[in-house]
Amino acid sequence: MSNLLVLLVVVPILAAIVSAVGGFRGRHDGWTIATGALLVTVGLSTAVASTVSRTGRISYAVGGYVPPYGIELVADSLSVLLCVVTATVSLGALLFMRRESHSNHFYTVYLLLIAGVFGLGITGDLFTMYVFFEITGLAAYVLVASGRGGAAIYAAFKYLLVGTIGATFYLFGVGYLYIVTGALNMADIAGRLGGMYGSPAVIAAALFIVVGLAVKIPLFPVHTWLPDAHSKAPPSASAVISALVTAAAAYALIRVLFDVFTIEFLTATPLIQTVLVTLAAGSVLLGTTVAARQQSVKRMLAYSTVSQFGLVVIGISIANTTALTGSVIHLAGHAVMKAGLFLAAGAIASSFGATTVDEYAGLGQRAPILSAAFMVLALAMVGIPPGVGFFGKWYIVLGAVQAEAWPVAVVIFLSTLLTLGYFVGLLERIYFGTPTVSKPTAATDGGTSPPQAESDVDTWKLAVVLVAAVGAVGLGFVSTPVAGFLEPVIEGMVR
Amino acid sequence: MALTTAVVAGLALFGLLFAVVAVVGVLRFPDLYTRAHAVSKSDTLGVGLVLAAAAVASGSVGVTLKILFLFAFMLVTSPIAAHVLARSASLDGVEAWQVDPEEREEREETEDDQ
Amino acid sequence: MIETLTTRYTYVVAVIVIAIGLYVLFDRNLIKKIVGLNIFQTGVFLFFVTAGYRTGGTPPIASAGGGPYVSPLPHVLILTAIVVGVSVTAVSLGMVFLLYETYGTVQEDELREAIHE
Amino acid sequence: MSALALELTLLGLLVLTAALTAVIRDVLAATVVFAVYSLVLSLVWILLRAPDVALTEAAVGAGVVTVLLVATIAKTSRPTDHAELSVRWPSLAVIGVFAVGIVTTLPSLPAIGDPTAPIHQHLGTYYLETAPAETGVSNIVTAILAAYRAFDTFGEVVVVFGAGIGLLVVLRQSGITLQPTTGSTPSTTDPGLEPSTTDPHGESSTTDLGREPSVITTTAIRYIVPFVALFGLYIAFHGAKTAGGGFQGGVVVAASVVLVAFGFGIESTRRWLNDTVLTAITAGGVAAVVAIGLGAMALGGRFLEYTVYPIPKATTYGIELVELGIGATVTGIVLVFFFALVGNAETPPGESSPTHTEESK
Repeated sequence: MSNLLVLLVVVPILAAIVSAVGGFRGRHDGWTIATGALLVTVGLSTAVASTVSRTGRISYAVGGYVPPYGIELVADSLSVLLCVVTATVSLGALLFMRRESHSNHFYTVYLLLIAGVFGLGITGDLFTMYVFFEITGLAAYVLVASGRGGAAIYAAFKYLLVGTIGATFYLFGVGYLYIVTGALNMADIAGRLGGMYGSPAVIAAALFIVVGLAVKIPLFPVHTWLPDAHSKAPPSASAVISALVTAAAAYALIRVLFDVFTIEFLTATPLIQTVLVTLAAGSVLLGTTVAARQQSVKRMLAYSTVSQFGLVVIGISIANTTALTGSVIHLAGHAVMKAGLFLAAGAIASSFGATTVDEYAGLGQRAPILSAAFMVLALAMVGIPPGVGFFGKWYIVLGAVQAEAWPVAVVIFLSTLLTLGYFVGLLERIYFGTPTVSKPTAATDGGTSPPQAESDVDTWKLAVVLVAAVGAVGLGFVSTPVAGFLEPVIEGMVR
Repeated sequence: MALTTAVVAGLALFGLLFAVVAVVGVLRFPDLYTRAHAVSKSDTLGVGLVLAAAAVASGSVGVTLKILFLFAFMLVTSPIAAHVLARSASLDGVEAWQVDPEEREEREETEDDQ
Repeated sequence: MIETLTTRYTYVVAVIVIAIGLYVLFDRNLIKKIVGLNIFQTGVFLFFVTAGYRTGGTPPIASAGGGPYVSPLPHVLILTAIVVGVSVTAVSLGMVFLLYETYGTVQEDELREAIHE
Repeated sequence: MSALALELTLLGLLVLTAALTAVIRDVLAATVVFAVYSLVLSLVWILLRAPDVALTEAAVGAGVVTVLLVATIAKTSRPTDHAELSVRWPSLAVIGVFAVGIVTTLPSLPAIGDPTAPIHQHLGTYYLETAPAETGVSNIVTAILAAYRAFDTFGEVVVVFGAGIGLLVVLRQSGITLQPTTGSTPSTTDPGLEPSTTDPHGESSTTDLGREPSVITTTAIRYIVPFVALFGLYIAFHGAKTAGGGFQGGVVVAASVVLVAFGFGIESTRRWLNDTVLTAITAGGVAAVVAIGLGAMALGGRFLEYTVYPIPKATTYGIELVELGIGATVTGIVLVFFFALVGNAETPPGESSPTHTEESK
């Protein structure tokens, strides 16, 4: 039964190869191959989810070599949640691209990115995690570079440099752990780290891994690559990268901190938690303040990713059950909401040529359904119930209050207010703003004069954005059972 | 036993001498062609001697055979490499260095003044 | 301090190489940044393989009575990491080439100005 | 005693070449010094008893990276600022403090070479004792690479494959594809590389300066290439017994094809090695690894579980086949790197041949 686990990674890779061969032969069937593969992965991830919910943690020894001598793939409720979210969000972004013309090679890289995120989700070996970080990273750099214009290339180049430095720091930390314990399997290392919590080498390993992952998530102050990378990439690429790649990095941070170093190490060395809290608080405050001042909507969404993941890492650093559950739920909920927001912004940009806050003026009349979906997603992101954003933040604040971390609770409250500020400002512009009459008809990217009525918006794009909006609210209702589903694993991590 | 180490050391040192000569050549010579000429000398002979030293040091026939093949390969490729380098440079218009007549007179005058 | 130098000098060299790699990463020229990235990575690789070394050890190729072997696992990890590093370098060089074709420069400051126009 | 002296000189040389690369302003000179750095590093790997890593470093680190770097420098400008060497002290100070911080953690690590270190206990001893018997392969590094940790290697081949395709996606914007540029688009002016031949049957892939490749080079290459290719295949095939394997072998075989491109011109080589061959090699390699993995699953085993196959010594053959798949992919992708970066990019705007360095008279 647990064979499905490795298929989660192998199926997208196989589809990537088929699409690449098609690409070399000049065929343009990449989209259909990718959709087929992702439909299979949706099925696979739900099947694995049902098995995990029935039988708990699955372990799969690749190649038949019993871990720790072979590589072990692991699926517990945490990784399954990431896999299900990855499958659905990536399928949604793919359907969004139905009308756009991309080469087969583009879909090959897209599929490799998804395979990388799946790999990160199910690996139980620290070095395999490095390899899948490189697969995800490489695919993300290329997707950003496939955006239009030279600025996208430069953004991708900066992202490549910083991302590779982060991955190499992570490898350096894994090297320290390997030298001190002689093991690479996560559970194996955790078992052997027992007595060495005080040794400088283990603390250095933790710091390097935290720095490496902080670059990948990203956290303040190493987040500067994100706004350009996410705003310059094509809409469905920035949706997938902003939603999934960041979520996978935060998932990896949880997995390493709690499954490898374990809670005993975190309580023994408070330095790690203080470093994490300061970086995360910095991300939250900086993310929200800078996002409020952004003119381009995509850059505003990119900065909001930085602040939302600051919240997630705050939940991780508080490290009690409620806060950690909140982080995981927010990590998954953010993926759906942020992907929906980026796709909506992409649809608005391609159909109405509107990319800046001012150009969104009066969009409510011209595109009622699209703006309604954008509003639902924005309010969910701010944390208005019943959106899933509310439940994630609520659990994190509750955890902060339980842990009497008052400054952290204040930071969260402040950031929610600021987020409310700039999103409501945008919504007010959409519904009550008056479109500047002498709107230059030269649409920015590709569209002739921007069509006034909504009927010209691509049906696929509209449908996907609507599903994302419904999903953001639907997930809100389902978040309490999801918290129950996660409870045993998180309880095990944090006790 | 001391004899082989002496032979090995001798061969290696002699090979090293060629390498040093090549470096001096690269530093002293004025233009690309003379430098390429200097380096290719060390490639063939200098490396050959060091390889011979390695063969003697290893003592086993198998290794010596491999080293002979390696030397033959080096003997073919490094002069060709120098040729390709020089040829593409000349086609690219890198002029060779000459002592033009006026400069020679100036130099003679400066020598008279000292 | 002296004790570290005598028994762990290769680790110190690895850290120096990592520091030099990081330093070169701040260079203005994009291609030198990529060279710096490679140096930075090789510093970490040196760290791994040195850890696997064993005094008097022989290469991990099993032969009858082959004596104490060096630990083979770091070699496997670094083999993979080197080839991953080269793949990322090739993609980054493709980007540098494109940036030159669009903006005509490979200096970061000139590039930034050109992009802002 | 002399081994320590050799080790210290090599490590000193390593730091020296790295420092030189850092301070030299001229990017081409820095790249040359970086190539020397890679060669010294592969010597250090040999000293640390890591022949596989040394081979990879020499073939991939010094070979492919240096060729790609020089090709990119040839295609872009070389800023000729006058300062020979320059050091930025503030960033050096910051990084210096960071380095000292790391060095302070070194004492808590076991001493180098200490046999009782944890790295030699747990996994180290297990692989050394059981690998030859269980996998029937004497090169334990290849055994771990292609059997115990085959999933890492599978992920790693996917990275190489993704990089090749990714480079094509990135370069697609400037019209660079792998299709041979038939017709009159001028191929690149690569002063360093041999010009391409003018085709006898009239199709004038106009070479850069209409240069004829010298007969010396073409004949020499005609004799060398078979040996280089054979040597590459030897490394790939014999990876199970001696140092070597798919990656290293693949790069050497790719180098032999690059030699042909140098000798007989890039355009004609690409026409001979057109897309179908290139796709077959790259996709074929990765597909072979996936097929072996899925085949094992079809027979009831796990992904890449060789023992499930009903043939005798299944693991040994499995390892060798996976190594061959890797070799094929690496060969194909290195050629994609070469043709995409060095091959048919148009002449860069502005200077006609950018890398003229006036020889000071």
